[in-house]
Amino acid sequence: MVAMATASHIVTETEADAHPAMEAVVVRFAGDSGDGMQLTGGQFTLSTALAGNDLATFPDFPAEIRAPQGTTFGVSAFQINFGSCAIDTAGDQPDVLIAMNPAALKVNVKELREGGLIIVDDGEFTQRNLAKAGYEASPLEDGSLAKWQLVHFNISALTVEAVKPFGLGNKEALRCKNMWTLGLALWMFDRDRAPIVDWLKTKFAKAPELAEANIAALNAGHAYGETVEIGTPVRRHHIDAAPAEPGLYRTVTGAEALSVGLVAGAQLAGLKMFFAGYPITPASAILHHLARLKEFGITTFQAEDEIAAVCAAIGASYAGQLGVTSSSGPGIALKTEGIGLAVMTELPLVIVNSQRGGPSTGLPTKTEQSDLYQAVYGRNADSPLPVIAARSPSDAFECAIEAVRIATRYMVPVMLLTDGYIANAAEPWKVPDMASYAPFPVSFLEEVPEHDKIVMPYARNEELARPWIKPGTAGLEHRIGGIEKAPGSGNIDYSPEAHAEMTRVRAAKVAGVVHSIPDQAVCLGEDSGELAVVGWGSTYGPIHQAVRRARLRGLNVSHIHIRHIVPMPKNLGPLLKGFKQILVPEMNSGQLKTVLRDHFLVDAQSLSKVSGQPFRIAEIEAAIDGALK
Amino acid sequence: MVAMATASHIVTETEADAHPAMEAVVVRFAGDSGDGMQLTGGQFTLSTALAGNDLATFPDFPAEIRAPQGTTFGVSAFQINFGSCAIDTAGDQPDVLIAMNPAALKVNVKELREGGLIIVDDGEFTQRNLAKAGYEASPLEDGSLAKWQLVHFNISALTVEAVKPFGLGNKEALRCKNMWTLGLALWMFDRDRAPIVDWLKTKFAKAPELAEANIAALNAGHAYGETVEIGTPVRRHHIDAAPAEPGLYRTVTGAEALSVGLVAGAQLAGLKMFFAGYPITPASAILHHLARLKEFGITTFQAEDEIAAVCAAIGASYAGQLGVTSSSGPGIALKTEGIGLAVMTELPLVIVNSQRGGPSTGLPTKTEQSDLYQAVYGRNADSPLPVIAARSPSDAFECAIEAVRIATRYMVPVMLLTDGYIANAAEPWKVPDMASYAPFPVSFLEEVPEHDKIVMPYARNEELARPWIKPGTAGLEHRIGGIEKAPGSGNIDYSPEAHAEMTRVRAAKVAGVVHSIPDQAVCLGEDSGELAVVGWGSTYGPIHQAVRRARLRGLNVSHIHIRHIVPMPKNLGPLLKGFKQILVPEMNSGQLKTVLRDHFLVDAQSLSKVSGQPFRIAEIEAAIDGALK
Amino acid sequence: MNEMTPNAALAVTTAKDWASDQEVRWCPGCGDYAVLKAVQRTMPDLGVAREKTVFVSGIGCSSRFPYYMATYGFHTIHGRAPAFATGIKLANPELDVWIITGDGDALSIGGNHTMHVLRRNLDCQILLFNNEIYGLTKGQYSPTSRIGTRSPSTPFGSVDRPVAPCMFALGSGARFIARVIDVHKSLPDVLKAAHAHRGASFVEIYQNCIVYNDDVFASFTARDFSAERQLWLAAGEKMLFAGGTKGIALDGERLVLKVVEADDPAVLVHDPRNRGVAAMLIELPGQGFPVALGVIYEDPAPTFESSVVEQNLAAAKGKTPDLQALVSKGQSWMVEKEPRAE
Amino acid sequence: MNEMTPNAALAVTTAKDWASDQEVRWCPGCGDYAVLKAVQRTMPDLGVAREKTVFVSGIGCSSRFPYYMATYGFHTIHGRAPAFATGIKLANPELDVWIITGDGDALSIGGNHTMHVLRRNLDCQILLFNNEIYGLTKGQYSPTSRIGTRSPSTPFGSVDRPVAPCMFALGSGARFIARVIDVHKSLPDVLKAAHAHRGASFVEIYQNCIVYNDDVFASFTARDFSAERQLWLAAGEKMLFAGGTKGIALDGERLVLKVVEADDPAVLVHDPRNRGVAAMLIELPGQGFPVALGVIYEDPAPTFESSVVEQNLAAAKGKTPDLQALVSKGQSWMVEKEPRAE
Ligand SMILES: Cc1ncc(C[n+]2csc(CCOP(=O)(O)OP(=O)(O)O)c2C)c(N)n1
Ligand SMILES: Cc1ncc(C[n+]2csc(CCOP(=O)(O)OP(=O)(O)O)c2C)c(N)n1
Ligand code: SF4
Ligand code: SF4
Ligand SMILES: [Mg+2]
Ligand SMILES: [Mg+2]
Repeated sequence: MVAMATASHIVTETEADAHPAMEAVVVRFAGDSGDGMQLTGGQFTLSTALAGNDLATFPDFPAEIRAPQGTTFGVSAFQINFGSCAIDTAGDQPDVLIAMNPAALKVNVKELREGGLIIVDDGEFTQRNLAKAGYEASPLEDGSLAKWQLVHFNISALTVEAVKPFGLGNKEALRCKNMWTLGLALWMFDRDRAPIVDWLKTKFAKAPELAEANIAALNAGHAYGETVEIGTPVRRHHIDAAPAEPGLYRTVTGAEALSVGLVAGAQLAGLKMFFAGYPITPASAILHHLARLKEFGITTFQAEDEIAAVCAAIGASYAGQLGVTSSSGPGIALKTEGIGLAVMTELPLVIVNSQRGGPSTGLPTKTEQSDLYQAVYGRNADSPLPVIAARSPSDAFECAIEAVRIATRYMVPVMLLTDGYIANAAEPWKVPDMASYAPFPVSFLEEVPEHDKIVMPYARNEELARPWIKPGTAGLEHRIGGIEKAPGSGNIDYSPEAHAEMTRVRAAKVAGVVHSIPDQAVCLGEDSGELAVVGWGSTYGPIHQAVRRARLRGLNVSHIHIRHIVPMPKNLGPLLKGFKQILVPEMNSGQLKTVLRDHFLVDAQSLSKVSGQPFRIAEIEAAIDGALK
Repeated sequence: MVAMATASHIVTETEADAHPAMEAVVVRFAGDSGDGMQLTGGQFTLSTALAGNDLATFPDFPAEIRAPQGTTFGVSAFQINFGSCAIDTAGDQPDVLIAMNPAALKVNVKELREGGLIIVDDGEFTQRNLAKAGYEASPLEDGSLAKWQLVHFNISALTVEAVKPFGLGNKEALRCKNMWTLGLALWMFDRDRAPIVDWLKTKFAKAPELAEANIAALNAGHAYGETVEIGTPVRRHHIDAAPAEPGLYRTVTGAEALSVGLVAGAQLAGLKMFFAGYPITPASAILHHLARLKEFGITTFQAEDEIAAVCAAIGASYAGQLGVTSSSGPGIALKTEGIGLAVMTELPLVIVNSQRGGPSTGLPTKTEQSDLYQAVYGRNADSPLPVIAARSPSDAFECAIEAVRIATRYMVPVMLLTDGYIANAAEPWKVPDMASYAPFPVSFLEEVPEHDKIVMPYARNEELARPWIKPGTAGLEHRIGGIEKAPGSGNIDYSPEAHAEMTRVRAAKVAGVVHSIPDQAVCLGEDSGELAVVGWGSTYGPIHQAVRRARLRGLNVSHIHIRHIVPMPKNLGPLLKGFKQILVPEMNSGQLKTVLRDHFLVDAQSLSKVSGQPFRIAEIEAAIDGALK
Repeated sequence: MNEMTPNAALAVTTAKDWASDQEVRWCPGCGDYAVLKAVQRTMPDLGVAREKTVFVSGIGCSSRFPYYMATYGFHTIHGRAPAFATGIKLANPELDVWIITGDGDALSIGGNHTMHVLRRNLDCQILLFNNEIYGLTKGQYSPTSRIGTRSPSTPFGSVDRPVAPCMFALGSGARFIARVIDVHKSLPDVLKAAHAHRGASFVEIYQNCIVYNDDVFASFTARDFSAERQLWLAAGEKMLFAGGTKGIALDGERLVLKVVEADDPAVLVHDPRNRGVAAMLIELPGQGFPVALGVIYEDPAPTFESSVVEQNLAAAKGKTPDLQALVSKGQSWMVEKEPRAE
Repeated sequence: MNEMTPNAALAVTTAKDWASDQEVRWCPGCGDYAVLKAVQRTMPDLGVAREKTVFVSGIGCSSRFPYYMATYGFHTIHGRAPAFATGIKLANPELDVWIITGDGDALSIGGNHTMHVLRRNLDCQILLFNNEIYGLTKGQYSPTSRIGTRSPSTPFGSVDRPVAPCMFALGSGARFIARVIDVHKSLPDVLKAAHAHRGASFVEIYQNCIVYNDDVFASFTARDFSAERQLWLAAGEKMLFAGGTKGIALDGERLVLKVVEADDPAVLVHDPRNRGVAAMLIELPGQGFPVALGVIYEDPAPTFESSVVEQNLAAAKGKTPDLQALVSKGQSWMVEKEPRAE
């Protein structure tokens, strides 16, 4: 039943060590879009988290449209990196690949580390499927997989067998394959099945027989690992729980963390939230999350397009709620004219950009961080606004609150950057204690202050913020718009003096945000030295691991990760000047690099990766070596 | 009849010299929007040009809407600087101000140089008009104009008198005021009336009596200067013709020069032009010019909005014509998503941005150059495209041709920057000899080349340009779109390899444009030294004059003016590094400065003016002194 | 927001109270003045407080309107006023929202938002100033300009077929459609009807641009033929015009409207709820026919903001906004161990 | 462009010749397959050459369509296909232009361009795949979704009133309006009629999204009641349905359509040029009424591109494109002097 590929061999000691000590394992589940791999991965993630491992995941599915079964462009994969050390990335090369059909094997096997383990469902290795995947001969026989450990058995048949008692049609029966596979994986890594059994029961509450069937498949897969003599290759891994700060944990995706963070921000500001969006991958998830949270005083509005979305959000802010809008690159492009009006009218607004591969429609389901130029510079005229970037799913929660704080305190639109990787990736999240967050309640102007005789919509407080006036407030009726204004009164004023002054104030206000943000910290390493690796956004994980590994090898390198891109922390300039070299890894062609060189005149060098895939630790580590050799 | 303001005084010798020697005079005509000041200015410009003076003008009219008569925000002004030296700017402070009503005086007088001459129509200085302009007392009596020379007489009455014979209604009669004033000005500066008389005859061909009346007013104004004893203040200026290169000259505005340049470009490329635009100030003029030139194979399309305009233009390029679209800041913002598709599909396209004051609706009729960030960085993802900026009305002609050349040779969208000042300003233009322009004919792919078996829409030539394939060509049917592609075939391809490679090629192609553009020249001064004043766009004039004056005072300063902003000329880096200091005057908050610092890591310092008004020579001269003291 | 100004709504006001201190900046003789006056004269009769009233506009001559009203006002960007209005009304349904727009603003760049605000039926009044031209940008033709319109962008005459604003509104699902003339005395009555209607009220105002499109409506607005060429509709009343001497009836053969003698029993009685007839009235073929004016169509339906509010309340019912619970959602686990060193 | 392929237009082709080599990537069972097949089967009968045919689309599942046709194809950006098509057709009026779009693409983000391409009457075929959902982005509701539609963005049901595509087209000035069903046998005939019509032909196709909105049209497409619930219109024919047992007539009292017995003399004969009746047919009230299908409205008018070309020629007539003359325009003067030193 279990046949080793001819010429396959057992991983040697040296090979084992070549790979960072078994403190972490990278497993990739790959199958057809229809095989439910994302689900399998999600549940495996949960059980892994429950086992107290630290982890990071990377779901990688095909473009929005469903592809025909068995084709390579229809392959959906879910990778998880977990273990007993701190995990910041979904891992580089998988150690274990579970492939449900030939296409899944074809697409993913090249990434498997040498000597890694392949488990395949040979029930799917029919001539037809092999052809669809573009295999002339079956890789299970032709020895082309020699450099890996190969194990294959007929998961399909085993599953159908296992669920027979529940009298499902063949199609339904096969749908349980993923649970069978999950069962095997749980056994391999010594995970508890209970939480998944519970989950299946609630998921199929309406169809108990389906619940039973899936549970049976799960158990069968587990039993299969337990009893059948698979032989050494699939030895039983036991990964110790990772040491983590004590406290209550859950897993969270970036999209959910960001959504919840927006809710928290609105609550801390004492505002109702108006969220306007137009569906677009990978931003839609935020709209979907918020649409269910009406009890928090949230109105969600699916607008006719992105322009209407940003305009409606600005309208809501004008009317006294917290206006929020969200999209990704192409949609943000359409919003830029509207954002200009928010800059001009100085209304609070949070604009979330879940970045994806581009230009144009580009690669909707792939991740990228190439909209930094657009965020910082992408408007007509001198239209500065604060820009913040989240580094991880859990960080998205903090960044969302920060965006709301700045927008309402300074009466300014704020751009919050996240990306497809953060949006979809899951990680364990230490549940925050909301009581520990200081509220920042908004106060609306209720009447004309003594010192003014008439309402002054463009009066300034010491931080240059103008008053927020709600329509409905008697005695404060006034008109605003996108035309240049007289300071104070806000009346139309085209005079050179007014334009020069208002331009100055708009810029000074945004620059002034620097006084309410923390100084830039160094995440890892000394705050001066040979090399600083400076990143932003979702490159945090791979940069951190690469720097950590390099430091373990005794290299003089530090990791600096920037959250506040506009304005930048006061100490950032001096900090950077303290390093001989500066390396900026970005999933774009060097956009943060431009900002750093302009601001600080430092010779920041770009490490660029624009492939729709996150950095691999090794890529950054190699660049560090290159810089320091 | 002529009353000197109490306490007014004659300009002293020293005062006269304080002002740059009488090689040039700056005259400003100011009146109500209804008074036809732009027309007066335009005709005075023509006659001045015909007299062989070099000149530059600056029309400055109120926001698009017509304001009620007599109000300060309804004031329309036209300034001309002319003389026997090279003129590159509309001049700083006027020497002579002709004000047709109190509001015009109020708004403009503060700019008049001390000792300058004021001529006003006191017929308009009624209580009502004084009030409208916000004068308590008449400035003609209260001595508030002491530091200038004041001359006033009832131009209204004199005009009505002059046109009596033609039996016009009072309203029509008064409409001739501007011609009366022009007559006076012509006399003051010894200009010939003939061309204007001709012009009036053709203009009013359908209404001879109006022609006669206007001519009579013109002559009356001239005669008035001739005969009536106005006394010294209005002495007869005679400005010698400026030495200029021999050849045929005409006056041209930037909008017209740019339009004609686009036509020339299309002809040199051997293409028909499809121009799609949506009206917006100050860009509309280009649409208006081109709409009349159908005999050149031009189709103009007023689209429903800017998005439709850019998309239609891309569609036309796809179909084999030269697609061109034009707008200003807010409209360009709306086009950015579409431009991204042009970047992705690699189709030729020219995007013209006639910049105006912003953010948002901002100052529609005022000039600014604050859309450089938007042009260079203002798109989602890594979407580089060539950017060119015109420096003057006549230069707009050359830049338009250059934009067409690059777009068609490299199959790429090109951004061409101009601004409200260039669009509206007029200058003498040495009529180009079209025979001296080398054609750059486009060749469409007609069949599958030998070496390929199938059509390869994304094959590359040595300059990385892809073939231009016209629908209608048998055997070359293919599909393109905004999704990432496989190199060569252009088929949808989300693979990391394809995205990395295509991203690289798109950037490399744009960078490669550097090989077909001239090296950066130094406009004035040595190509290394103490200080380089680096500019782009319409700041050319004031920078050039300021550097010229500073050099006359022996300062070590050079003027470098950049036309090609993306990519920048190969030699620009080394050139800049040859100067100890770099000063970058911009009508924005320092946008070119960012690009220079990023590219060359030079300590470029910004001299910023964001007031909707062009730089004054003195402002830049002062900054030069500051840098060099 | 009521409590802040308990009986402001009751305060008696005059037209002057609704005029702001800003100098009006339209061309002398512009039709916009007449509309401004009519609106200012009408507001006191609507029983709304100034502070509860918001005028939202796009960009255009007409869109300068909000600056001249002593209410809250938002002069936004070109073509997007309906989107801003939607955000404003959803954020505070108590506000009385007026959208001021032009033929270019609402039907060229803004056509999509106009359609969506109408189909959603947001409670607001939409005043479309149709002068069949782009005034603010100095006279280019617009989507309502007639074929052959010579303008700076169409020196040889426009060739594209214009859109009929009221027909577009009908096709977009509008539930209130009216048509009036800037200087006509019945403008205030139509404004009152539009305000009384709950939902999106679409009012097309024929507005004369004296500078760039003077007298374009003269064929039916000029004194001498106004009677002959204007059909003023009133619910439940016969469709009569020409001083009550002529009427409109249905040609049973061809199923189109025809002109008949006033005493013809076939003269139709105006039923504002009949969509088919509304379509025919909006498009009366000109030649020999009058122009249908007044409230052409009205058939109320639930408003967008009321449905949204209702659903928000229903969905929130029984749930408490517990932030701590929200962040703790899903399966979670405790970690007791000490933090690792590093 | 003809000369390049003299008699390509005459070459005999089969459906296969019109299929590209690209693998079709829709969900198994998607209605889009049926439409693709129907189009590929229809093309050979239209007497157009592949190289003269351009399929232009926006973004959406349906908008992937052009990749599967062996013609020229442009998969553009979301909602803007009509604008691209306008540029393409004006640049080369010889091309046969097809616009492929979805309910979100054409009516949510793209509503404005849809309106303008219709009112301008650009000669093209517009196939709107209406599945009343956003397929590509995984199932959010669309502007044509019925009230109460539960979707990821409306977990408690949508509240906004949908727009009726054909009514929107009528209000936008369309001159050809048809409605069909993805899997219905008469789709090719309607496509032929749309192609034969000179001007913008608007075709709404009820398309089943098996994954996110399965069977949403079943109430009138399902075998068992299709006869009862489908009214297929044919010019000059009586409006009969239910196997010829029932007909549609005008209720002379209320001036609305009603269902009558087939032999009732009042049964209407379909006149595709009657706009008022077209409005009533498009909006047949459901309950007890059939759904009007086939060519509902057709009344040709001059096409946009032909008028543009005509004017371009007329305006250019007698003028020679002399570039030197152009740059020398206006009053000019000679300067003889020597260039100054500096
Ligand atoms: C995005 C954008 N595009 C174009 C313009 C220029 N613009 C301002 S108003 C207007 C059209 C005005 O016409 P209409 O809406 O009919 O108003 P009117 O002036 O006739 O009252 C245009 C094209 C702009 N302000 N913003
Ligand atoms: C500017 C922009 N906004 C949003 C999207 C995301 N998006 C792609 S297709 C689509 C809607 C698809 O619905 P529909 O047009 O009905 O096509 P279907 O998939 O149902 O055939 C959306 C919102 C996008 N690609 N571009
Ligand atoms: S341009 Fe026309 S619409 Fe605009 S203010 Fe003047 S008259 Fe009125
Ligand atoms: S999602 Fe729906 S519309 Fe899209 S391909 Fe699948 S079934 Fe067809
Ligand atoms: Mg208008
Ligand atoms: Mg759809």
